[in-house]
Formats: sequence, C-alpha cells, structure tokens
Amino acid sequence: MDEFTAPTIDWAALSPVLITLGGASVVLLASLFLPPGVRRGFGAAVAAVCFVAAGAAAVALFAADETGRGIVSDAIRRDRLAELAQVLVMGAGLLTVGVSYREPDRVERAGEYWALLLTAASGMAFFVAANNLMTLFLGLEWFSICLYVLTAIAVERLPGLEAGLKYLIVGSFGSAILLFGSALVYGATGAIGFEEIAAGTAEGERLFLVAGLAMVLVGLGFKASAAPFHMWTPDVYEGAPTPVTGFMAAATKVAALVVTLRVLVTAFPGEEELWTVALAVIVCASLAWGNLAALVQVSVKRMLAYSSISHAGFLLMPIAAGNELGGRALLYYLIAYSAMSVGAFAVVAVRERELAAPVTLGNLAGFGWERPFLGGSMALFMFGFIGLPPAGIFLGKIYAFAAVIERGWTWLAIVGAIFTAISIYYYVGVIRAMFMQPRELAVAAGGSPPPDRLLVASVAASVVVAVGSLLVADPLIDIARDAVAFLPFPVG
Amino acid sequence: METTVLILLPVAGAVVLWFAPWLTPRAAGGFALLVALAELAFWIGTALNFDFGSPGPQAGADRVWFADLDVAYRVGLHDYSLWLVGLTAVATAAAVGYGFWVGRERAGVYLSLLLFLEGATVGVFAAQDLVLFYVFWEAMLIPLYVLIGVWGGPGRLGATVKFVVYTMAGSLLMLVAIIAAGLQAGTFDMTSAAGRGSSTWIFLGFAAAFAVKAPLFPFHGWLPDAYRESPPEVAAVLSGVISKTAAYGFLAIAIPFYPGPAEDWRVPALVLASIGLVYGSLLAFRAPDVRGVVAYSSLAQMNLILIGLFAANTSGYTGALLQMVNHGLISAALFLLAGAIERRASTGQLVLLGGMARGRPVLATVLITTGVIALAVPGSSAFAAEFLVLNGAFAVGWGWAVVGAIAIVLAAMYMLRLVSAVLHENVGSAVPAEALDLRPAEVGVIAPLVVALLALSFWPAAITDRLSGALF
Amino acid sequence: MLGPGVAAYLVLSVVLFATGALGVLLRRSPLIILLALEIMLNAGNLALIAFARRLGDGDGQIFALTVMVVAAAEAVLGLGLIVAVSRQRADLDVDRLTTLRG
Amino acid sequence: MEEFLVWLVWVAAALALLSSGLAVVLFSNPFYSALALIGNLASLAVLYLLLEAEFVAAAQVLVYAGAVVVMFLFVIAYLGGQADTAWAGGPTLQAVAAVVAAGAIAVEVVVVIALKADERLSDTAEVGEAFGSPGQIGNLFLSDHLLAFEVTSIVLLVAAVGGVILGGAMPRARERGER
Amino acid sequence: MEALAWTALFSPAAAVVAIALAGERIDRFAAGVLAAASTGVSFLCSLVVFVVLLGREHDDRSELSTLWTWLSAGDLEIGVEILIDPLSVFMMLVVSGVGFLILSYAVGYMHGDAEERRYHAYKALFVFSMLLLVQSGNLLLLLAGWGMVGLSSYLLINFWHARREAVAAGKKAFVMNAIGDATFALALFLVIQRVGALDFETVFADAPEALGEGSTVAVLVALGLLGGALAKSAQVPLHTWLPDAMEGPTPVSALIHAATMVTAGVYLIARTSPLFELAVDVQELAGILGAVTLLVAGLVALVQTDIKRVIAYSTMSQIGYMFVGVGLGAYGAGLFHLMTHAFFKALLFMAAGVVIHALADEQDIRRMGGLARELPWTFRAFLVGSLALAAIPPFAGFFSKDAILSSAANAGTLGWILWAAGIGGAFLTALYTFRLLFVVFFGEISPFAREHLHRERFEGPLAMMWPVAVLAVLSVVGGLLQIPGVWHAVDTWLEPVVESAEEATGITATFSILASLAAALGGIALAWVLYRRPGERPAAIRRRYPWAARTLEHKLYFDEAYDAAFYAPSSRLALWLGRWIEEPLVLRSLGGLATGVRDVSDRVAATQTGGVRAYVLALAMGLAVLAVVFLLVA
Repeated sequence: MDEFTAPTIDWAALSPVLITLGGASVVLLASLFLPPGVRRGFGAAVAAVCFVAAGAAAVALFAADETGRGIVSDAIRRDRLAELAQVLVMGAGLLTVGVSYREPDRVERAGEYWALLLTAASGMAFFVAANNLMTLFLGLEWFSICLYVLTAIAVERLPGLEAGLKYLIVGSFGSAILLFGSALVYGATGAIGFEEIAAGTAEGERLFLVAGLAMVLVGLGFKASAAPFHMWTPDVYEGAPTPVTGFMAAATKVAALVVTLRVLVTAFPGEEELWTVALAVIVCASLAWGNLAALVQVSVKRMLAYSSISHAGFLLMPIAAGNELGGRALLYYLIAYSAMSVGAFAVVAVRERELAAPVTLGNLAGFGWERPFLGGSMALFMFGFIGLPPAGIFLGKIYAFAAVIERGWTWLAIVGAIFTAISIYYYVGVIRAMFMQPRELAVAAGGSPPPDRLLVASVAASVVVAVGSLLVADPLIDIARDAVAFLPFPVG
Repeated sequence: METTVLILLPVAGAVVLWFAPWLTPRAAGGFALLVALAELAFWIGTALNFDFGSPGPQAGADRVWFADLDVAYRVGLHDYSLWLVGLTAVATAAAVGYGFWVGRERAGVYLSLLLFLEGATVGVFAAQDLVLFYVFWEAMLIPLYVLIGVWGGPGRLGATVKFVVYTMAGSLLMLVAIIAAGLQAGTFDMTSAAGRGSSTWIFLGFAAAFAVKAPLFPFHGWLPDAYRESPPEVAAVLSGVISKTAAYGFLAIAIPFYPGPAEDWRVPALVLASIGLVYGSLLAFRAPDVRGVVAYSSLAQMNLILIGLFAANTSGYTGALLQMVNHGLISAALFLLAGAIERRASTGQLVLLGGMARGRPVLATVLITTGVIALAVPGSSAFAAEFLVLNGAFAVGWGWAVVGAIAIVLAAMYMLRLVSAVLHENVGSAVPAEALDLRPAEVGVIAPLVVALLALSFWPAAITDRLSGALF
Repeated sequence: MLGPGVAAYLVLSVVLFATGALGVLLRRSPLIILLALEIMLNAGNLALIAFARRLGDGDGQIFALTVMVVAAAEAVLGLGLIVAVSRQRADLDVDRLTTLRG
Repeated sequence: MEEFLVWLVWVAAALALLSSGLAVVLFSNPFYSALALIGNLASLAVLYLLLEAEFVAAAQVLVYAGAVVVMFLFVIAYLGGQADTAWAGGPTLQAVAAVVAAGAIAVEVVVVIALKADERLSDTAEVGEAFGSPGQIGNLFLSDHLLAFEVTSIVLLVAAVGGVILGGAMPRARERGER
Repeated sequence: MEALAWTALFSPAAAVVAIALAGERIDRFAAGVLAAASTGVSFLCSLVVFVVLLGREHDDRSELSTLWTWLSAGDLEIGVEILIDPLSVFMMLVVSGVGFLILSYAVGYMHGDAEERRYHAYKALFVFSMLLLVQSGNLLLLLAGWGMVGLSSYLLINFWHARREAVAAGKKAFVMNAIGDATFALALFLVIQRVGALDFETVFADAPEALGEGSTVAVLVALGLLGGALAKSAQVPLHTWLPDAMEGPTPVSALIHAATMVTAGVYLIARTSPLFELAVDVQELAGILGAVTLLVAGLVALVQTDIKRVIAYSTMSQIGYMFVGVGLGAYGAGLFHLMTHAFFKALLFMAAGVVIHALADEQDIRRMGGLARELPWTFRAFLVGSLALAAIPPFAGFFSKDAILSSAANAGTLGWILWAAGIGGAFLTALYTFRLLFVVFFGEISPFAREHLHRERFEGPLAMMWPVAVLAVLSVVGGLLQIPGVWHAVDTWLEPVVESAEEATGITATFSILASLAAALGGIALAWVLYRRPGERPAAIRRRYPWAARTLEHKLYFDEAYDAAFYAPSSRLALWLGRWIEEPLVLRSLGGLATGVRDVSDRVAATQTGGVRAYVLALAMGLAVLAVVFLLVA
C-alpha cells in the first residue's frame, strides 16, 4: 500500500467556494427553525452577505496571486482566471438576490431557494477553478443539479417543471458525452490533469484524444448554449423563474466560457487547429440560429434566451481566435454581459409581476413611460446588447472582433457584424414596445406592486457596471489581461 | 480642452435634464435652449482663438482609454471640422428652440435627447481616434432612434427600424474595418499612422458606413421615411447635420487615409453619386409633399457633395466642405419651415397647399429666400460651393460636371415647384384662412439660419479662406 | 492481464453508450429516458475503468466512483421531477410536454 | 484454462450487458426496464472485476442495484399506469436520425479503437495486488482526489434537497388555490 | 471714383435691405420712392464716374477695384471686384438711367397694390443684380449677377402669384435661364482649367495662348457663354420664356424684359469678345441665331393679340439685331442699338402700361380701339416709340439699326445673308408695330374701352407720365449720338474695350439705308391697309392660309416641342423612377429582405418544437458531425 500523504489544503483559495457553501448550510438549517415570516429576509441577507464576502475573498485572492498554481493535489487551480470568474459569478449572484427578493414564489421555498442559489454559485466557483477532468465533471454536475432544481423550484407551475425536466434530460445527456469524452482523453494521455494532458498529448493516441476533444467540446458548448447544442436554452429560460433565468444567463455563461477557454487552451494546445476552426463554425451557427430565431419571438424572456445564444456566439469568437487578445476579450466581454443579463431579466421580472402573466412585446406597451428608470435601463441594455455605446459590450465586441481579425479571420468578424445588424431588429423591438406603442387597455392584472427598491438597486448596479465598464475600460482590460496572462495560448 | 467642453457641454445639459424630470416643460425648454446657445457661444469663442494656418488638430485632449490597443480619448479640431461643429451648434440651437416652442410632449426627455445628439455629433467631428470616432458615430444613432420613434409621425415605427438597420449595417462593416486598420497600425490614433494604408477592403468598410449615412445612391432606402416621419426639428438636424458626418467621414478618413483604393473606386463612386444627384433631383421634382421634396433634394445635395469629395482635388474638397455647411443650414431651415407649414395646414401634401403667401409675408420671404439659396442661384453661397464642386469634378472629367450642370437645372425645377405649390396660386384646400404668418418665435429660430446663409453668400471665402489645406 | 484486451472493453462501452443514447433519443417516457441516461453514464464508467486498467492508474476508478454518485444524484432529481410533473396531471410523455416551444 | 474461463466470463458478461442494455431501452414497461437495468449493472460489475476494479464493482452493486434502481422502482410503483408510455411509433424522421446519430458516434469510436488496437491498447500495464482495492481507492480519495470526494458529498446533498423540494409535499400555495 | 462705382452698385441693395427689414413700418409710397431714389443715386454716381472717365486719357479709362475675396479654393481666388471701364460705365448709365425712370413710373403704376413694398424691393434687387452683372470684374461675379437678375426676374414675373399663368411663367423663365447659367458655368470650368483664373484681365490676356485660336476648347468656352447669352436674351432656341414673362406687371416688362436684362447677352458677348474672337464660328453662330430670332419673332408678333406680347416679340427681334451686330463683330453698333432700344422699348411698354392701367388691366388688343382720342398724349408717346422701333428717321432706332445693317452689309457673304434677314425683319417690325398702333388707337372706340376706360387727371398718374415723357424725348434724340459717317460717339467711347467693325461706306451704306427704309415704310403701309380700321381683310388672309396662322399662333410650336422633348420625358422619367425604382427596389428592398429573413426565422424557430428528444438529437447530431470531421482531419 502506498504511503498516505494528506494533501495540503489551501483554505484561502477555497474561501469563495466555502463561504457560499457555508452560507447555504446556514440558510438551510435556519429555515428549519426560523418562523416562516422571517425566513425570506434572513435567507436573502445571508445570501447577500455571502456573495459579498465570497466576491471580496476572490478579489483579495486576485490581488494576491501574481501567478497561478494548482492546489489540493492539483485538483483545482488557484489563479486569476478562476478568481475573476468567481468575482463575476458572485456579482451575478448578488444582483440576483436583489432581483429575486420579492419574487412571489420565494414565499414558500424561501430557505431552499437561497441555499440552492448559494450552492449553485459555489459550484460555479469550484467549476471555474477545475484543473482536471474529474473536478471539471463534478463541478459541472454540482451547479447543474442546483440549476435543475432552481428551474423547477416553483413546483406548482408546469412550465417550470417542464423546463426542469428538459434541462435535466438534455443536461445529463451532455454530461454523459462529456464523461465519455473525458474517458477517451484519459485513455489517450493517461492523465486527467489539464497540464498533464497537454504534456501527454505528444505520445498519446491522437485519435482517441481527438474524439475525446470533440465530446468535451460538445459538453462545454452545451453549457455555454452554443448552437447546435443550445436547443434547451429557450425552453429553460422561458420556463424558469425570471430571476433564476437572469442568474443562469449571466453566471452559467461566465462559468462555461471561462472553463471552455481554460480547458481548450491548457489541455489541448496541440489540437489548436481543430478546435479553433470547430469553434468558428459553432460561432457562426450560434449567431445565425440565435439571431434568426430571436427575430420572431413574442415572449421577451424567450427572445432574451435566443439573444443569449447569439451572445454565446460572440463570446466563443475570441476563444476561437485562440490568442491572448481573445482571452482578454472574453473576460472583458463577460464583465459587461453578465451584469446586463441580470439587469435585463430583472426588468422583465418587474413587468411579469405587474401583469401576473408572461411578458410579451405586446404587453410591454407603455412600460417605459410608467417606470422611466427601469424602462430607460432596459433600453440601455437592449442598445448595449446590440453593441452600441454606452454599454461595455460595445468594447467587448470590438475586442472580440479584434481577436479574430488578429488571427486573420476577418470573415468571422464580418459574419459577426452582419448578424449584429440583424439583431438590431429584435432588440430595438423591445424599446419600441416600451416607449413607442400606445398602451393597451387593461393589461395590468397583477395590479401595481410597490416599488421594489432592492430590485431597482440591482438594476442600477447593472447599469453602473454596463456603463462603467466602457468608461473605465483600461483597468478592467488590465484585469482581464492579468487573468489570462498565464494561459499558454496556442496562437501567437 | 475646448473641444472636450464642446462635446461635454450638451451632454451634461442632457444628463441634467434627464435626471430632473420635475422641471416644467417651460423650464426644461429654457434650460435646453440656454445650453444650446452656450454651446454656440463657446464655439464662437473657440473659432475666434483658432489658428487657421496650422495643419494639425487643435484645442484637443489626449487621455488613455485603454492602452493595450492604444485607444485613447483623443479629440481635437481641424479647421474643416471646426466649421462642421459650428454648423452643428447652430442647427441644434435652432432645433432645440423650435422643439421648445412647439411644446413637445415630455419636453425634458425630448430636449435632452437633442442635446445628447449634439454632443455625439460634435464628438464625431472632433474625434482623433478611430474607436472614439466609432463610439460617437453610434452614439448619434440612439437619440435619433428614440426621437423619431417616440415623437415621430404615424409611420414612425417602420421608419425607425429601416433607419437603424440600414445605418447599423453600414457602420458595423466600418467597425470591422476600423479594427483591422487599428491592428495593422498598432494604434487607433488618427493623427498618426492609424488607418492609413492601401487595403481596399478597409476602405470599403469605411465607405459602407459613410455611403449609407450620407446617403450615396442607392443606399438611401431609409431616407424618405425617416425624413418624413421625424418631427421637423429632428429631420432638420438629421438631414442638416447628421448626414454631414458621413460626408465628413469621406472627407477626413476614407479618402485621405486610403488614397490608393479611393483612386481605384473613384469612378464607380462618381457614377453612383452622379446618378444619385440626378435621381434625387428628379424624385424631388415629383414628390407629392413638402417633406418629400426636401428629403429628395437632400439626397441630391449629399450626392453632389460626394461628387466634390470623390473628385479629390482642392476645388472639390473646398466646395464640398462649403456645401456641407450650406446644405446643413438650408435643409435645417427647410425642414423647420416644412414643420411650420404642416402645423398650419396639418398636411404636407402639395395638392392641398397653395396660396400661403397671401397675408403671410414673413413666411413667404423666408421660404423663398431659403428656396432660392437651396437651388443655388448664382451669387448664393450654395452656388459658390456647387461651382467649386463641379469645377473640381470637371478637372476629373468633363462628364461629371455636365451631369452636375443638368442637376442645377433640375434643382431650379423642384425648388420652384415647392415654393409655388406652397405659396402661390389658389389657396389650397387644407390651408385655413386663419392660419397665421410665421410667429416671432419661429422667425427667431429660422431667421438666424437664413441670415447665416445670406452672410455666407456675401462672403463664402470666410470659410474657404480658412482651410489650411491640410487635407489636400 | 487475462482475457480480452482493453480494446474489447472499449468496444463494449461504446456500444453500450450508443444503446443508451438510442434510448434517450427514441423513448417518450421520461422514466425510461432516465434509465437510458444511467446506461450512458455507466458506459463512460466502463471506458474509464478499462483505461485505468491499461494505464495501471487509480484515477480512472476514482473518476468512475464519483460518476456513480453523480448518476445517483441525477436519478434522484429526475425522479423527483417526474413525480412533480405527474402531480400536475400532465402526461408523462416528453413529446407532449411541449408548452414551451417556438 | 484460466484464460479460457476469463474469456467465458467475459463473453457471458458482455452478452448480458448488451442484451440487458437493449432491454432497458426496448421494454415498453418501465418496471421491466428498471429490472433490466439491474442486470445491466450487475454484468458491468462483473466486467469491473475482470478489470481488477474490485471496489468499484462492489460499489456498483451496492449503490446502483441497491439504491438507485430501488428508487426507480418505488417511483414507478407510485406512478402506476401513468408511467407506461408507448413507443414513439413508426420510423419517423426523428427515429431514423437518432439511429444514424447514435450509430455514427459508436462507429467512429469503434473505428478509432480498431485502428489503435494493435498499437498501444494491447500493452497493458502490470498492476499490483493492491490495484483497485478499497485501500488504494481510499488512499487516493483522501490524498489526490480529496476535493472530488468532498464534492460528491455536496452533489448528493444538493440532490437530496432537490428531491425533497420536487417530490416533497405540495406547497401550501396550491391548496390555497391559484389566483 | 471707385467709391462712387461701389455706391452705384450697393445703393439699390441698401434699399432692398431697408424695405425688407422695415416691413409694414414703412409707407408704401415711401418704399417706392426709396427704391427709385436708390436707383437715382446709382445713376448719378454712374454719371459722375462717366464724367471722370471722360476726363482721362483714352487708354487710362480702365480700373479694377476689389473689396474682399469672395471665394477661394487653393490657388483659385475670386474677389468681389468691379471693373470700371467704358463698357461697364456705358451699361451702368443705361441700366441705372432707364431703371430710375421705370422705377419712378412704377411708383404710380403699382399704387394701391396689396404687396407694393415687396414689388419695390424686388425691383431694387433687380437693379442691384443688373449693376453687379455689368460692373463685375470677373466672370464668376458676372455669373452671380447673371443668376440674380434671373432670380429677380422670376420674382417679378410671378409677382401676382395668385395667377396660375404668372407662376408658371416665372418658373419657366427661371428654369430656361438656369440652363443658360449651367452652360455658362461649364464654360467657366474650362476657363479655370486652362487659365486658372476668372478675372477679365488675366483671362483675356492668357486666353489666346491657353485656349488656342479656333481650338475645340475655345469653341466650347464660347459655346458655353453663348448658351448663357441666348437664354438670358431670349434668342432662339431658348426664347420661349420671354412672351410668357409678360404676366408680370408692366414696369417689370419695361425694365427687365425690354430695356436691361434681356440685353445682357449682348453685353456678355461684347464683354467676352476676346474669347469669342478665338472661336469665330461660334460668334457667327450668335449672329445667325440672332437673325433667325428676329425673323421668327417678327412673324409670331404678327398674330399676337396681347398688347404686351406683341412688344415682347418685338423685343426678341430687336435683340436679334443686336446679336447680328455683335456676332459680326460690330460691338459698337450692337451696344448702340441696345441703348436706343432701351429707350424706345421702355417707352412702348410704359405707354402700353398707361393703356392697360386706364383699361383696368386689360391687355387684349381685340378689346381696344380708338384710344387716340381718349389718351392723346399716350398715343403720341406710343407713336414716337413705334416710329423709333420701325427705324424711321430721325428717331433713335433708325440710326442704331442702320448701323448694324450697314456693318452686316460690309461683312462678306454671311454678312449679306444676315443683312437680308435684317431687312426682312425691318419690314415685319414695321408691320406688327403699326398693326398694334392702328388696332389700339385708331378707329372707333371699342365698346369695352368705353365701358372700362377711367381717366385720371392726366391720362395716368403724374409719376407715370413724366418718365414716359422723358423716354419719348430720348427716343427721338437718342439716335443722334452716333450718325454713320458723321460721328461715332459710342464707338469711340467703347473703343478701349471693344474693337468696332468697319462701317460700310459709300454705295453699300446708301443702299443699305434705302433698303431698310423702304422695308419699314412698306411695312407701315401694309399695316395701314390692313389694320387702319377693323376690317375683314386680316381674317380673310387668315382663312386663306390657315396652316400659317395656326403655326404662328402656336409660336412655331417651340413650346410644344420643348414640352415633348424635355419636360414631359423628364417628368415621366421622374414618375417612372419613383414607381419602378424607388418604391420597389430602394424603399422595399429592405422590406423584402426583412420578409425573407423573417421567413427563414420562422423556420428556424419552428425547429424548436418543444420536444426534448429533438433537442437531444441536435446534440447528438452535432457531436457526430464534429467527431467525423475531427477524425477525418486528424
């Protein structure tokens, strides 16, 4: 029997994961003892505190870590990439707390909801640090399972259940593919650690590796909701409670894309010419599919879901470039995108609560003038999603295009430009609905709920991030650069 | 520094208005007008201190925005952009004044958007960094979209979609071109190497955006609807100022930075612009409504300006720049007049109009004066500009100038038709007898534009002499 | 090593994987889909363990064990969802579970 | 002789594996499918043993056959007739495409295996007694893969909570009646 | 002196500004007086300048004065500059002098009109523009004045803008002039390209070298300028606007469409004679077109029934004479005729204006008749004008027309042909002029006239009558400035600017004089026979040659031809473009594209069936394809 050596555990590095996880336990336990009336407030407070604390911990780690290293027997990495992604996830979580505080469904499931939200964020924080195929798989399952439940948490609503079941089936299928791919990669290289895979590639069986790479790519693409692996996205986004949708759109995308970048760049630098081209094709498919399908949507949530598919395309574009500029572009883009996603869904949630019905372009009429701040913010988000200033996605797109152009794939940037032009139509449709259409009679079935200061604060924070990321771009880009500095990008 | 103030002053005014919804429409309007006039005054101050002899950008600022791609907040005014900024200030002040007087619903938001638009437009003229240029370029779009979409006419929704999709399709290609150009040069600084080269594709990327926005024939599909459905003062700014940003793009970026491709594409561009000139004139001649005539005449005039630019010689450039200022003032005045006419007759259909000159001498005088300057009667500043433009075109090939000369005749035809259809002959069925002459406020808004045109007619060299020739 | 080589195990695992995939793709009952998903995960496990044997490396086995746990967790959730759906008096037929579409 | 026995066992297990797998997919009654899954898992356990993964094999039987499948059976029983769902019907486009896709994936990997069978797949590492033993597994779990071990527990916990939420008592909102 | 010249130029402009700004604060009468006075100031200044120049040496009579740079582009620089030389002073005197008289007349004529102030402002604007035209020191400013007189003309023609015909006539005049402006401008481009400047001095000095005598370039330049001249001076083929322009108030017709603006073409050819002399063919073409015009106009005038239109056609035909003159290089003769024509034609118009005024704005001669007894002084003035027009000695027209004809007679074969046309024209002129005179003033007073005639104290307001008297005097004595073979005041004065052709002498001159005299007298006689009293004879001729009458009544079908050749096609083209290009291709293209995209989108969205198995299938298919491609590549 081998000598047993207990691994040293870097508690500090794990702190974002542990804080949120601990918070989840506290909420879960407390909800057993606390009277129902205070559960919601307590849970939300704990969640908010934990998100702030975890985010702060991640910031502190980011500041402290000049270089990255594997910890706990190299199972996960402690590096700036992971820490930046954790900050984003925690930020999205914090905003989601504000958005979901008054969500009607929260009354019954108060404790569990906050616990699951915290756990999901925790899982993502773990996932983005994953450093081998096993932690990758486990992290993925960890937060996926949380999201399955969160999607279906309003168990009396069939759409939510349907969405949850679909998510689970497709998600498990994707996991199985990822697993099988991992097995093949493991077999080809004899290793599960990313760096070891990269090191073992040379001698390994290339064909196994390539087949495994294809499967891993599909598994990750599924999570990032890139076409053609995206088809669950609209249904799940539409069926899930709106704040959860916002969280998924923001945090899941951050986690999936950061990990995609990490896996492809650290584990498969040798197969660069395969996955970059494959990603380019996936980018085109996502842009086309997402934008075209969004064009004919009536439900705003569903439209935003398709929009998130198209943004998956834009976000994968810099990864496809495979260069350092691309890494920067991805992380910078994610900063603005995640804030704006939460914000956009938050505004949808407000209207949804007013109407007690799904929000469509038709029943948005007049909303912009009734609630000028939220309407204005939504307009900003929509213009921002198009890629217009003054929202940060504008610069994100510039960087993404710059990355592919630097790689010599100007055509890909042009494809992006064309589909951006198409996307104008539906984004602008929301603004048109809010501000330019006469208000239909008697739409407000849900009455006029009291102003939700927390939600408004969340939206305001989203706006600040969205605009601020453009105005003070330089520090953020430095941060993004630092985050990807250590990655061995295959393209010069 | 001054340039920054010119950009930020209206933006700051817009922000104040945006976050002060408790202001009464009157207070908001007064404030907006004050800001617009302050901008104008500041521009005059800047122009007085301007050193017209020196070639580089002046009164600028340079602050790093993000260093890794060498993108910075670089602004500054060339002598040619100074004039366009002035045009912006004048036209916007008139538009704000008109909007204030007309009393738009939600005046605060409305005027703040107009002011924001002004800041963005000045930014376009002042940007010395390609990315910054693009930011301002797109920033113009948002207020315009809302202004037309919310306060426009009955067909506004379709018009806005067309407008936005068209212009964005062009400008996104420009974005790709800008990035490619910046990466090639390693910097986006327009005053240094950025964007200079011989790449046809990059040139075409720029040209796509400018051709749509100008618009060059046949990329004007958005134009008639947008001009017809906008509130008149927005149409005034749109056709008077915003279209000039596109001409400016050709003038300051596409042609001088890419001389080789511009040379290669000169003939196709001239062909399109010539067709557009005649085509716009002919359609203006047959347009059924006041705005239609002005809109298509705008198309024709912009194509004329492009002819001057593509001629790519001193005469053409000088004339084009002068005509940009002229046409800005002219079409602003004409659209405001169209608004005044529509307010009185509640329609712009020419068959329902007529005979408005009787008892309305001020309206008649102002409309006729603007109209004859618009048709470039010899002696007007528009004539001076067209003369230079066509002279420049003549130097490239006599055929272009002949087409331009034909268009001069057509311009006389459509402008006189407009003037007559509104003012002359029998009183139109839609013209109520009690419709007033131009009110003092309207005169106060429109007359400065016309006076500026008359002053320029006396002394067009005020502008043409103050071009250092840095471009040529 | 006795018996057939690792390759044979791998072939088995792939065929099993395909079988499971077919189950997901062809069946309309969510229960059977869940069962098929278990098969797919187990196929992955078989591959992992086969490779682990070839490499003489314990990691694969560990991986397989964690996958088992995950599979169990998914099964729990899947079954919970199915029960919840059935309580909504909806058909347990994924082809009819299409209120969300378009 | 030993070799032959191993082969025999292998062939039997393989056949059982594939046939039970097919059975899971093909039975129209989920109850039978679940039972078939037990067979499937059991044959897998046999194969694991042949691959010298004793602990995994044991876990397989305990965890799966003992817990998961039982859970399935409970649910199937709870749902009763609702659980039965007929086949998708004739060879629809979906079915054809499904077969093609699944087949393609299988064939691809099999081809890869076939191409590689002669090279390195045949040379198998020599492993010691301890390989696959609970001791070694435990050692790995507590050293190299400590985190993975911990995470599995979290996943299970989340799943438990989720199961409670989804399958547990109806929320009172429902009894209060929907709006 | 320069200051005076500038004052002469800007004095009317100042009046325009003052009247425009004053609006209703200024009395109507005062506005008229202001306009007239400003023109009077111009005239006085011109007079002083003239005297000053007279006091100088022959070769020292040219001065250029620049105020500021008007336009610049690179090396090209064009100043606001005036050239003071004998030619411009000559024109200034004519313009401001006749202008002053007519503006004074207009104060009475327009009295009581609703928009009187506007009228006076336009009038002063016209004088300013015309002075700018003749004083300009470079071609571009000349063109500016050129265009602005067209503008003023437009504004004045449709002054009574409620009348559809007036509005149409104004537009027509402007557009036809714009054609001339365009060709003018094209010529300037060529000049700029070759010479690099537009001021007269440089252009005339460099032109022979830069353009080359008889070269294509020179021909094109001259053609461009000629185009401008033809349009402005209403010569065939760009003449059709002038008769229609009679829709304007009568003083307008007198000032613009008789005395000054329409003669600008003659001035232009004289002014740019160094350029035309490089392209003699074009210059001769000008003469030929002038001859054609004088015949065409004379013929058409025979059948016109509008008193002003008849005079308008006569104007065209007289300008035709001037074109013959300058076309043959007889600049002095041409300009001399320009001056005398200004006198007597203004006189005719103003006398006609008195008639129209007295008859409550009736212009149809068929409703007139026998007015000699009712308006005796007007009749006398009209008679003087007619005699001058018909070139009966010793009236002004005789000397100037004769100068042209005798120059033509001295100019070779072409000269003789043109001379013959001129003689024919003289006959026609006398015929239609006296037709008009007889029909309007002779015979019994018509019922209409009896009913509508309202006599003021002195046939018309005093403000109207004294300018008529002055012009009548000038029409009598104006011709004495230059008497063939005796003295040549005009030629001598103009000599530093334009060479004058050698005059015919001896037998040729005598023959020419006699021939023209005979033709004129013949015309008068025929008119006496036909029109002395209302009778059947003209109608009989008409019945006999219906086609001729119809052709003449349709003004030789020029309008119809232009309509068919230019206006209708361009109008149709515009509509066609609107219907078949703009609507479907440009405006709907985006719509069509959008519909297409939307169709595709519908299909894309339809793949999202909601069935989870389809989603999984997409995943599986994606994997299958990806793996195949990867493996094949690897």
